[in-house]
Amino acid sequence: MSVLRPALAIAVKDLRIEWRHRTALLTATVFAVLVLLIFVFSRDAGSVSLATIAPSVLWVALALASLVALNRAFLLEREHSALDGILLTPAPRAALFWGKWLANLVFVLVVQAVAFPLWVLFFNVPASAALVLLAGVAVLTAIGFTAVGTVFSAMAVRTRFAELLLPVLLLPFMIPPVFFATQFTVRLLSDRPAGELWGWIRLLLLYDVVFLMVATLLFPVVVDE
Amino acid sequence: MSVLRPALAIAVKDLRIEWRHRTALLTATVFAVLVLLIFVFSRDAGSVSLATIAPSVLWVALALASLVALNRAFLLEREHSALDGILLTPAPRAALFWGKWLANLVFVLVVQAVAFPLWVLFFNVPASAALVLLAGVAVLTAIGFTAVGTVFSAMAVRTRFAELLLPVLLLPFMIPPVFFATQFTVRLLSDRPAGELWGWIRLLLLYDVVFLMVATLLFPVVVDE
Amino acid sequence: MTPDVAAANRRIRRGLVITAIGLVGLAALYVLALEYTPTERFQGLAQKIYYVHPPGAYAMQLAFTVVGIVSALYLWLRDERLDHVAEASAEVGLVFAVLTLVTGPIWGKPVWGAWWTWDSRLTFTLIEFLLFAGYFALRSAMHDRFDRARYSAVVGTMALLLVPFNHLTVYLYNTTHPKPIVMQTSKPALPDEMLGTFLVGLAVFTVLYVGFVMTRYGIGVRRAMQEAAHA
Amino acid sequence: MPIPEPAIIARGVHRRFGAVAALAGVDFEMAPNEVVLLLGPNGAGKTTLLRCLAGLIRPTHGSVRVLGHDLARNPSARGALGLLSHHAQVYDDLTPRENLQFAAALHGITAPEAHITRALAAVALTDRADQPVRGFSRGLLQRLAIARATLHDPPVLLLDEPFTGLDSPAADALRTRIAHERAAGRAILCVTHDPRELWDLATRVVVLVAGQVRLDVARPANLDAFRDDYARLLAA
Amino acid sequence: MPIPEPAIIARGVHRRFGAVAALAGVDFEMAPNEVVLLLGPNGAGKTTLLRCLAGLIRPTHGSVRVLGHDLARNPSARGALGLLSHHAQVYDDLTPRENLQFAAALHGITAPEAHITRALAAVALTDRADQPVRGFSRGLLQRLAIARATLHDPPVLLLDEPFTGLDSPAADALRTRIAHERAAGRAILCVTHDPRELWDLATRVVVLVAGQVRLDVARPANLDAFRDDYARLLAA
Ligand code: HEM
Ligand SMILES: Nc1ncnc2c1ncn2[C@@H]1O[C@H](COP(=O)(O)OP(=O)(O)OP(=O)(O)O)[C@@H](O)[C@H]1O
Ligand SMILES: Nc1ncnc2c1ncn2[C@@H]1O[C@H](COP(=O)(O)OP(=O)(O)OP(=O)(O)O)[C@@H](O)[C@H]1O
Ligand SMILES: [Mg+2]
Ligand SMILES: [Mg+2]
Repeated sequence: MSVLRPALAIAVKDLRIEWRHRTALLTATVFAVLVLLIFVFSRDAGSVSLATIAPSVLWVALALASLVALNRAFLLEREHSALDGILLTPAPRAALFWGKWLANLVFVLVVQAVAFPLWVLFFNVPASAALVLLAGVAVLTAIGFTAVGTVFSAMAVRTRFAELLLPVLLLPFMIPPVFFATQFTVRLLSDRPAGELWGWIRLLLLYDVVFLMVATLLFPVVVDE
Repeated sequence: MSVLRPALAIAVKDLRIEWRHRTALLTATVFAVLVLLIFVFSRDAGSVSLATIAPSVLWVALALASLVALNRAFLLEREHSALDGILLTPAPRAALFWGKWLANLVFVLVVQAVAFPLWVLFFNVPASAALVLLAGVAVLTAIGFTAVGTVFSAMAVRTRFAELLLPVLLLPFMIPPVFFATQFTVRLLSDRPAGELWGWIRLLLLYDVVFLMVATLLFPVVVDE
Repeated sequence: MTPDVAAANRRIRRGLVITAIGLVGLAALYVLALEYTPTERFQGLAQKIYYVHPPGAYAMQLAFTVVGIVSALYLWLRDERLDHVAEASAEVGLVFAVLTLVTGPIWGKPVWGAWWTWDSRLTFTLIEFLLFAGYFALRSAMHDRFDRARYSAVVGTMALLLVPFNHLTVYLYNTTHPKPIVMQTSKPALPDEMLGTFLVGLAVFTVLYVGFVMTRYGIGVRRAMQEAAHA
Repeated sequence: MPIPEPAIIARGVHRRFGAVAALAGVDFEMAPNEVVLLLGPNGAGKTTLLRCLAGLIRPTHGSVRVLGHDLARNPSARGALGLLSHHAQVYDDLTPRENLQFAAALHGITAPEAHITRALAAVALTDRADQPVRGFSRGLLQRLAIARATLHDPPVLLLDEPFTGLDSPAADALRTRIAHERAAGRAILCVTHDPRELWDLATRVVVLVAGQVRLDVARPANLDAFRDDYARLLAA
Repeated sequence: MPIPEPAIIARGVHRRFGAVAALAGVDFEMAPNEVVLLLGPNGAGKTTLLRCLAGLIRPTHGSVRVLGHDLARNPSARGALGLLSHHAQVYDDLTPRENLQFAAALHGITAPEAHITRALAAVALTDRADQPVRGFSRGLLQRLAIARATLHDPPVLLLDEPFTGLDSPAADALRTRIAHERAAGRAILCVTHDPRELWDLATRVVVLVAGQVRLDVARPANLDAFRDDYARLLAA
């Protein structure tokens, strides 16, 4: 049986459910914004200027928000053990991964699409062409996060601690991309030569490629017994 | 029927379930540490010194960890709708609140007890008597967080995606105490006169008193339909 | 007692023997370090930690690498023994990680005047440590033996692949930590006695690692056997 | 028929969920020592009625009383009632014994141990009493739910499809149990889709259709005759 | 009795959960156009056996085949099987129609609409077809589960207590459905605690006790006689 059709069916199903009451979407976005805010407030205005923490805040906020978003992915497969329903069909396991991953990616991108401009606003980042590049980097991180996250959330959901376990498993995997992205951002905002920037993008790309491949390979092991 | 006995029964039950496999506790603490880490890596070592972000990081990390901790509180009432089982007994609603709150407080305090020393270690905070004061402040914040959080997690659990909804409800309420605590910390570490510190503690106390009262009053409304 | 359980017990005993040898070696190492190795000029006695601390770090690396490889193999061969090895090695690795993370700061305080620096190797250990803390959280959360084996194998494999990225991260994140001396291509800058003692340290910790893992492996197998026999 | 000192009263009970009117004016009374079979098609409102009576949800209009109390407003009187619902209301991570100990504490049962041991024996869970509930089979879970719901010997029992998933020995045990409760003058309201399960013990039969009581009669003598009438009633 | 081209084969199937041996050496075969009643006390391993056959869990030892395939290893053959489990396997936030559309897509059913409409009508859910499943009553959910499990008309059907929560019209409809499937030469394995539910349609009765097959006979003529034997078997 082809992979594409069931994969799309799964992604569409996820997004449709999400769209129906947007709980998770709303939550993840508000969450991102609140994290931005909590930083603004929890910093010592005297000694720390907004500009200096802006990059960190952006990436921590986006990382944590993606965490929230990914939690959702397999929770909705849990009620009435709907996942069994999928596993009982001839749809290939790869389709399940690609479908879930696609839905997660879209989801995280939407959250980013809201959070990113707000970050620009709150931290009055000079609006410039550079921001487009930054948005591109955000997409790269999202791809990596969701690839790993899709595998882990499929595991975590089988336990009673899904919402606790997922962050703990996923965060260590988020550190490298977050670091690369921050370094990139810092250099971008203090407009360094393109050469310096490119290096960090390459690292992000490498990360994405590696973990997309690994995730695709390992996912079937997780869902099939 | 007395409040104390059922309240204790509920708290003991919660803690016993947690203790059975310490997964939740373990993950919550690891989560706190990982949040500390992701900050360190998302900062630009060049422009931002660790000392400057140390206070913010501490309180954001503790806030997020409490969030995770609170999530589990009512999740375990959901499977087999055990909450109905409690509501069907003559145990007063207040007992349910106090029991849940107590369990949550203990849980959060344990997490803090691990995360706090690590923060001192990682951020090279000069070990001094001041730290005892800081620990005291941490307890104050925990009291406030858990009071509000207990009410909200009771609400959230009635919805799908409780684990996603809770953060959105709770984070706004976390901003004031986090703000007070950070301001306190900053002044404490740059050892300002006690007078300046005391003001922030008073605010925290005020917050705790107000929200403990409000929570106790509103909780029955939440659980009873 | 089923033959398997007997075999497991035998393995445990063998593991304990090797561990004992390792411990003797450790004692010897310290005699060597304190008696026959010159005290480092600037650091004084603090530098003696040098003979447990880097080896500890090395043993941790070894342990977690083994977990990764064994996990990958499990996914391929689906042999339950591999899962027991992974579990054992991960647990032992955590112990050595703690050793490094404890001795490191103890050393750091006198040498750098700070308990902790965000030096690459320190941080790397810390991340690995947390990664495997998560690995154990997952293990403890799984109820079905087979699911547990499969899931932890997946995490173990992915952790192995994360290692290079973590290395990149922590190294790019500017380092204040002394560059490795022993690993340098040029002739080691250490006096030969120090180097000698250092290498003995590595050997001793390798033996300890093997001993621990064997013992823990035996225990794990026996537990599984008894669980099976129970029903 | 006017009933002396009713155990349950429902007057003009309406309950809607969004667009759906689950209950559309239910009037219903029952006395102690009655065993009422509550029948009705899927979605008729049986479970909703039970949840209203138990005070877990409030009627949109109308009033409910259990032994004279509105349990939604007056929690302290809830000890008078036991509800066996579609859900087991237990914790997967605790053992049956621990679950019952917890329930006992909330019900303020003093010296519960002997009591609990008896309750576990009554549902033949003694040998599983100290294994965590997680992974229990459906029937084992249902047995635990029965023990949990009846632990405090309430004078009023609401049973929602209590025979679900029970094997025949367990089902027989439950019937005997209900016979005793009835003899002890308890009021028992039992939802079922198969009247055969409890026909001989029932004193009355009530049929709920589309949120309204369509039939409320003393238990007919002839089961088969009744089943034909019932089928015709639903067909209409 | 040797059976031509069996639909299901289980050979020496063991399955253990931690300390519990749910299945302890099950040998079982069934041919197409058989309707087998699978009986057994709570915790006997019936659900576990069905899940093993469906390839949702793997036996600790032993092998299972459905139409010659081990479904755990060979997902592409899973279309041959329909499993109605204790859980509905649907999404609360979708309507019944959407749930079936999703299932149809995964089964690769082409032009599913007419098919789905028929499936919904078969379980009398047409009027609820476009309301979200959240808040469905137990019986309504069970009907949807039936439609979901049989949507792709699999040649092999595993039904785990399929009559749970169904009102009498729905139960009759299910029986008629099973009669048709049987006529169409499908293999049907049905777990139940009340043999009356499907006695007339059954061709064989298998009793599982403590994870082993204790009885495997052609369906006896006399139900009551059998129930006595069965009771005696369990008592032993
Ligand atoms: C966890 C906190 C750690 C602290 C506080 C720490 C501290 C130190 C100190 C003070 C030295 C002596 C440097 C000198 O010779 O002046 C040292 C050496 C060394 N450390 Fe660490 N360390 C830590 C973790 C690690 C880790 C995780 C590794 C390995 C992955 C490591 C590997 C080494 C090695 C190989 C040496 C010897 C090479 C040299 O002398 O430069 N350390 N460490
Ligand atoms: N929480 C809810 N949200 C929305 N609708 C609900 C909810 N609970 C019940 N309903 C609707 O109310 C009606 C009655 O439901 P109820 O569960 O009382 O039926 P029932 O008689 O118990 O049916 P069954 O025999 O299938 O258990 C149904 O149409 C159901 O869909
Ligand atoms: N996931 C699991 N974890 C632990 N034990 C399990 C699990 N699933 C089943 N068991 C155990 O295996 C045995 C068989 O369970 P199963 O559900 O197959 O019984 P069953 O015959 O379906 O019972 P019922 O008639 O009550 O549905 C039971 O003792 C049960 O506790
Ligand atoms: Mg119902
Ligand atoms: Mg079953």
